[in-house]
Amino acid sequence: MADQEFDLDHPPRDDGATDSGQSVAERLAAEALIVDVDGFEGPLDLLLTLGRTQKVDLRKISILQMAEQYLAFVERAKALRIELAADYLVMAAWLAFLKSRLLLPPDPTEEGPSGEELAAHLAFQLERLAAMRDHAAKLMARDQKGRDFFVRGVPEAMTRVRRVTYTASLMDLMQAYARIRTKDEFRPFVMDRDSVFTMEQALERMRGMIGFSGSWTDLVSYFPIGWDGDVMRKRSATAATFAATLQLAKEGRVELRQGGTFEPIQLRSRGPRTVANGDTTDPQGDAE
Amino acid sequence: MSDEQLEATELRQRPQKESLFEAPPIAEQERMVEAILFASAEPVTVKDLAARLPHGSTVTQALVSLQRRYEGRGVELKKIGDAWAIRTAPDLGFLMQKETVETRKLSRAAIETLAIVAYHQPVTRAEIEEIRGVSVSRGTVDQLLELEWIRFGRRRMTPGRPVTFVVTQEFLDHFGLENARDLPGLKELRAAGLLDNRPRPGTMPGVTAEDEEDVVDSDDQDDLFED
Amino acid sequence: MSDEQLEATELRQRPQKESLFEAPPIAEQERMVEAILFASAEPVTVKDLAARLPHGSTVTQALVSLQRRYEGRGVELKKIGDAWAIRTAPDLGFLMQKETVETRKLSRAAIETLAIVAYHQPVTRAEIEEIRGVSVSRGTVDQLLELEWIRFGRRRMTPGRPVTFVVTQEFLDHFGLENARDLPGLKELRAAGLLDNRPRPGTMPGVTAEDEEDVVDSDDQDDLFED
Repeated sequence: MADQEFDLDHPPRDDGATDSGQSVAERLAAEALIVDVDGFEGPLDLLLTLGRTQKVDLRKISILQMAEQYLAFVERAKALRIELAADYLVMAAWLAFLKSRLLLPPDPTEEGPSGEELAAHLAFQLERLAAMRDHAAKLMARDQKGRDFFVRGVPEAMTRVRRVTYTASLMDLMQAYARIRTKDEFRPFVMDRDSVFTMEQALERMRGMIGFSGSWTDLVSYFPIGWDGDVMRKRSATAATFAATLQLAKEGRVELRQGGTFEPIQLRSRGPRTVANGDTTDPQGDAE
Repeated sequence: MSDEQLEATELRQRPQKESLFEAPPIAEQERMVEAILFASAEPVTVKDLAARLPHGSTVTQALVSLQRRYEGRGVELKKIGDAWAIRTAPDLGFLMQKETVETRKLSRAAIETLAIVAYHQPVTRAEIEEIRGVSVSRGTVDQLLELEWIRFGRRRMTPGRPVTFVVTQEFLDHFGLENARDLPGLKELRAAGLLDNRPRPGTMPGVTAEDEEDVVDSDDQDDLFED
Repeated sequence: MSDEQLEATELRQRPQKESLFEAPPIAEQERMVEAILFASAEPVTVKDLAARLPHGSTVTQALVSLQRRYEGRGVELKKIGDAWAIRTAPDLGFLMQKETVETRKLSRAAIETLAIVAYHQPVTRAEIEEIRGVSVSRGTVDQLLELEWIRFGRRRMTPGRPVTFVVTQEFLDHFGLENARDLPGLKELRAAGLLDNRPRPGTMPGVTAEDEEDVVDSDDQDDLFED
């Protein structure tokens, strides 16, 4: 492991000047960093800078050496009463832990990753950050639009001609008009029935009237007022009234008679005679 | 000193350093002219081109050569005044438009308003509102005006001199009518079974007078339908 | 089958169902593509081109032919993602001081963040922070979003469903990249394992979000970067 090698290669110098056993060089380096602490983007950035001072491939970097440099930096900052952001201190604590792991023989009872694993991961992080920085630089060094190559100076805006055609048919128009003009008198669609007297109407009319006629009365006299003049109306009234009398005869409420073909049809009330079921009625052949 | 002056100065100075080299070959000059004209927001004068190209370049020759190269292409090199620009070939202008045709049904308010104008013209806005029973939004009228289906008619000679609306020839063409008088009257509509007489919720079906038309119908309508 | 081949197939199939008229000759199609691309400052997608050309046109063929025609010229036809654009030849940039747009200088944080998004996409904010070792300020991301160099990608299917960031077509266009696979040094970075999302030792495998992310991440990245 590089860190062990480092320790062998660079034993702490015995200059006696520091209580923490750091070299003058490290102290100077730490002081130099202090000056520019604001220039670093966090602990990882600082660590990367420290790692670079080793002037080796990042893969061969001595994490231990770097950790020591970092800790020296933090110590120095404390001595100079420089406020360090919390994450610098968190990193310092973590590196102190890492350092102890790297220096002490592994404790088989202890759980968790080994110092080497942690160091390797930190090395990976540093290498990855360095790689991203290199490649960011490569990216920015590419030919860039608006700097090295250019777009069309007079782009012709694609005119989007949006034509909305509104459709309305003559039918729509007429229906709309009809809708407006009839909106307060809507009724179900029926054939125009100005000249139609329905059997229901006839029946209703006759039910109210037959009670009063004990004698034979001409069918025509049951026609509603105003329905005996116009041919169409008369025809309709005749048919309806006749049909109604048949119904009433069937119910046993009237009797019908007719002198002969095309003779007037006469009817009279059967009075309060028992109203039987429909099927008891006599055949009304005489009416036919 | 403006940027342009600066540039010009630089360019003037460049030959001194660069005149050791020949002006670039004409093909290269052509490339340069092409790139400049492409990227420039405005037509570029020959003078300007000359200032931007390396010293000793024969701009006019490059332009002529480039123009020939673009002959019959989708874009062409055009002289505009004393400046040059690359422009879309005129016959391909249609590609620069994207026409989307949307067909929409006219709103109920619009069709009703249109119908009233058609049946009652000339008609004022107040009259339209009276017939429809609701106010007519400005947008509805504007839309019909825009469609050129209605237009302003003469002002009514009544207090306030309100404008009237009438239908247009465009309207008649669209609906296949010779004349607004050709529009069937209400009775004809009903007789033809065109009346959509489904009762609306809340309206009680009932027997009513058939001739209400005449009551509301103004003289205008008579004008229209009775000849 | 590559995208281009696929496109070509699709386009060849169109005439059979859609064209009542003959498609214009390929030379004419090339002119049309040329005109459209010249007219647009933005890259135009193959789909868009196909929509604007007459039915039955073989856009891809026209593009390839046009690209060949502009080889070595002052402007060139460039493929950007699934779109195409005409751009001036980069070697002529020196002529264009006039056209140069003053770009806002990007902070180091922004440049690094951009690179991380480009090389690691789709990437979450937490991952960017993990790589940079500092929190990413809102402003940095906003700036990149504003430049339209990055955009939101799909959410990561991990607890919290964090949003991811990916680079845009504008990014590719700006840096003259045909697609994200062409990023400089991408292969080497991958080979060196530097694009891995390696969890910190001691985090329990299979338990942490990071780990799950790992799985999804590699899938997504394969989609993006591997043919």
